[in-house]
Amino acid sequence: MTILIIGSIRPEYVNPRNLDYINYYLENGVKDTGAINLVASIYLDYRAYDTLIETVVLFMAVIGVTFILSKG
Amino acid sequence: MLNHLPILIIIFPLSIAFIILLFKKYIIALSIFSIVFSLASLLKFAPSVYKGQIISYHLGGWPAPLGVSLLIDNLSFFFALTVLLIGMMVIIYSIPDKKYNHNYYFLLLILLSSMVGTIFTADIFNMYILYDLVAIATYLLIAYYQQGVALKASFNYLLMSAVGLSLFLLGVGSLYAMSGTLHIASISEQLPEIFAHNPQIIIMSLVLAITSMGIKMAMVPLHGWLPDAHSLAPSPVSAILSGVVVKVGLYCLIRLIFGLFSTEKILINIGSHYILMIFGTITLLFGAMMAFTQIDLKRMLAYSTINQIGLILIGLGINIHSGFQGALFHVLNHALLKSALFFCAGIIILQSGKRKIHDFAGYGEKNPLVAFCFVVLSLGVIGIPPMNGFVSKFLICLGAIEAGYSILALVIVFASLITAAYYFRVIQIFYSEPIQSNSNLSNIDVAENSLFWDKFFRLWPIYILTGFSLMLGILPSLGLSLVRPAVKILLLNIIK
Amino acid sequence: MTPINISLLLFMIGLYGVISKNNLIKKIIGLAIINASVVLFFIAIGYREGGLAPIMSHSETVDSANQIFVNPIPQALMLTAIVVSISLTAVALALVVKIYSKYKTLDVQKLYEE
Amino acid sequence: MKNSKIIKTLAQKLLPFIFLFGFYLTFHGHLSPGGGFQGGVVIATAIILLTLSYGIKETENRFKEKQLRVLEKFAILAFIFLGLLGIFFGYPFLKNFLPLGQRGCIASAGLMIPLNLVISIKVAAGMTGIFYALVKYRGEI
Repeated sequence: MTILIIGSIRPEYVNPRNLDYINYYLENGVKDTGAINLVASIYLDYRAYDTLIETVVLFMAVIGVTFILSKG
Repeated sequence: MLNHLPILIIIFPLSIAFIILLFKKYIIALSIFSIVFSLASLLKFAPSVYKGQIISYHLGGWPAPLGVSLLIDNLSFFFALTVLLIGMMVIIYSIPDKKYNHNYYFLLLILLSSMVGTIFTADIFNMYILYDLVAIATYLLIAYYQQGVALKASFNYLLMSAVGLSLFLLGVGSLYAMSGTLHIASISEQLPEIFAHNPQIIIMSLVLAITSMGIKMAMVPLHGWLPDAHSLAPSPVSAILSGVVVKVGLYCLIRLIFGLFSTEKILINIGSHYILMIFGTITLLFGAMMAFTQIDLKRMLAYSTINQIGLILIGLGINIHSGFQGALFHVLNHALLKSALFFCAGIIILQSGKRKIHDFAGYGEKNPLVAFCFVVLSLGVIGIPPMNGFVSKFLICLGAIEAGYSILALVIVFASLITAAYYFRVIQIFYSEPIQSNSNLSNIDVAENSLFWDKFFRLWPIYILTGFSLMLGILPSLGLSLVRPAVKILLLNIIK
Repeated sequence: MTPINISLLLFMIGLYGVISKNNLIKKIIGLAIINASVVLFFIAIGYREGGLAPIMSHSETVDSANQIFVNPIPQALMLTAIVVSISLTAVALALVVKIYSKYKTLDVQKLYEE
Repeated sequence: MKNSKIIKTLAQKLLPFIFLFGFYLTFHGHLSPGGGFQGGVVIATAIILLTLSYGIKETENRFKEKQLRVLEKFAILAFIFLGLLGIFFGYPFLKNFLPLGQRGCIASAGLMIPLNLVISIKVAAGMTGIFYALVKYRGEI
């Protein structure tokens, strides 16, 4: 039944306004950030705050593992 | 420097946490200083926020739909104030315990700053990642004492909330696919168009968001993690979990339902407030029933949290002005009351060395002040007139009757009766004669000899929180003036 | 079956693993499958027919005039989500190791009997 | 397995190359697929390879756990500091305030290279830290 439900979802993912936002990054990304790898320009410039939080999350994992496994 | 304050509120405790971990000196002073800094700079926004201004801050200088941006309006100001206030009290309360080292304060500061970040953010993916940070800090804090039971509770919570966060990410993905942006306001602008074109995706993402946040705030079919996690954590951690962490899930739900899926047509079509109302009723009754059957004090308080969450959900679900007002006011009240109750439970369990309710016989004579505070606070949770809980419960009941759901008002009153029953049971045991008074006495003598400052730091947070709740109960207009502008935002979104 | 439907199917498989398996390690594997399915979902919604990887050319003249690029945002988001799932898995495994050393079993039924 | 000479020698010889590859990924993060996280993981693999072939004690003599921890914390503080530098120069937090440079060169994209470096150090230290903790708890390798 689950397969039926999943199969019935037909996402039509091409929204005309959707493309506008993507095209902004594709056209102006290099000019704005200076990096020709657009994934890096989003990862480290447009959404660098996410990356900061992500490194903190990884650090928490390290602290957690060493803390949980340290005593006794 | 002044217009960078929104990000500094988040970043300052975060960096202080790492400095604490690095140097391991002046731990308490630094953590209190950082929270006071955040609180002060938050209060600096109060005048402009209450004039109805919306303060937004664009990280990296990219305007709103491009990059991540922060947003402070009345709603987020109110929730952030609650979080920081309770966080401050929790830090003060945990000063005397020598078991809490730099790791504890590090985790606490990360938890607080990430919660404030979750509240301030205006970007759904950023909300997801910050919520993950909150969740990981919570797992580690629950497992802090490393007893087997707490580890099991922590693992249980990890599984449920990881699945919930993945569901949330799936919802974020489908919203992104339809709208091409992650900024809440710009998704909300495009939503009617998408809804006309492809309604089932929107309904799917709404259901995913409600499910994931329902796991976070223990809506009843998804509540399985809460009683274990909240009762087995260290007492100050239970206070912050019950008082605040659950409320952050509630905030995200409010943001998503009333900020994102909030166009008139969609609300009518989906009827998301009916979902809230039905689940709220189930949560209210189930939490009350289960709390009545518990014999462990902290476990009873944890189920009482489920009960009160149900009340807040009903208040949001009846979709009328006084209902919103009551619900938001109850968020503040419940944060104050429940964290103070957990502080009391921590002191009681520490002094008697036992967790079961029937072991506390005669406690009221041995430590009258704490027992008195417990009584006053539980009166607040039940909703007896001089306390703040009464005002919010009354407002929610009023809203239910105004909106035409009189039966809901009856249900709330009935649940309050059950709440009264299980709290009065504890109070009665407090003031009853101990059956055999042999082991309790010696422990309490040890506690009497403890240092003056230990007692000072343990007791004053309780007194302050009790005083706050009494003050809000006697002068409800004070709290309501805090809440009213935030309600305006919810109403605006619906009318628009 | 588009990649999106397949990713949702994978999500269901992972959810089944988390819910129904008795072994804690298998539950964590189910969690990893869920995270992988979400990553697949995001990459699928970013894909465009005939698109190239979003790395521009070194010189400005040969720019994106007649080339289609894949949407870079879901990929950047997934870098973040992968790290989060790694840290979740690490914490979960550490908890399981500790639980095993205390109770000497990984079976959920036996763990929650007591 | 523990005393196998071939594995030990090979791991020893491979170590600088894996490090080089990791740093290549890190520093070319803005030009080609790769970046701080991937480079950091590759660097961590080198240390994990060393641990698997030599055992934890000898590896710890070279890469001390305490130093890795301190390095990790400094890396995150450096990330935050690089963000705060933007505020000191009058821009928003985490603004890419350095000159963007010429398109396609290594020395371009402003703040991205220091951020990549910081992330790679942090990830390498973190992954090694997780591995050390798990290995030490088992106490076998």
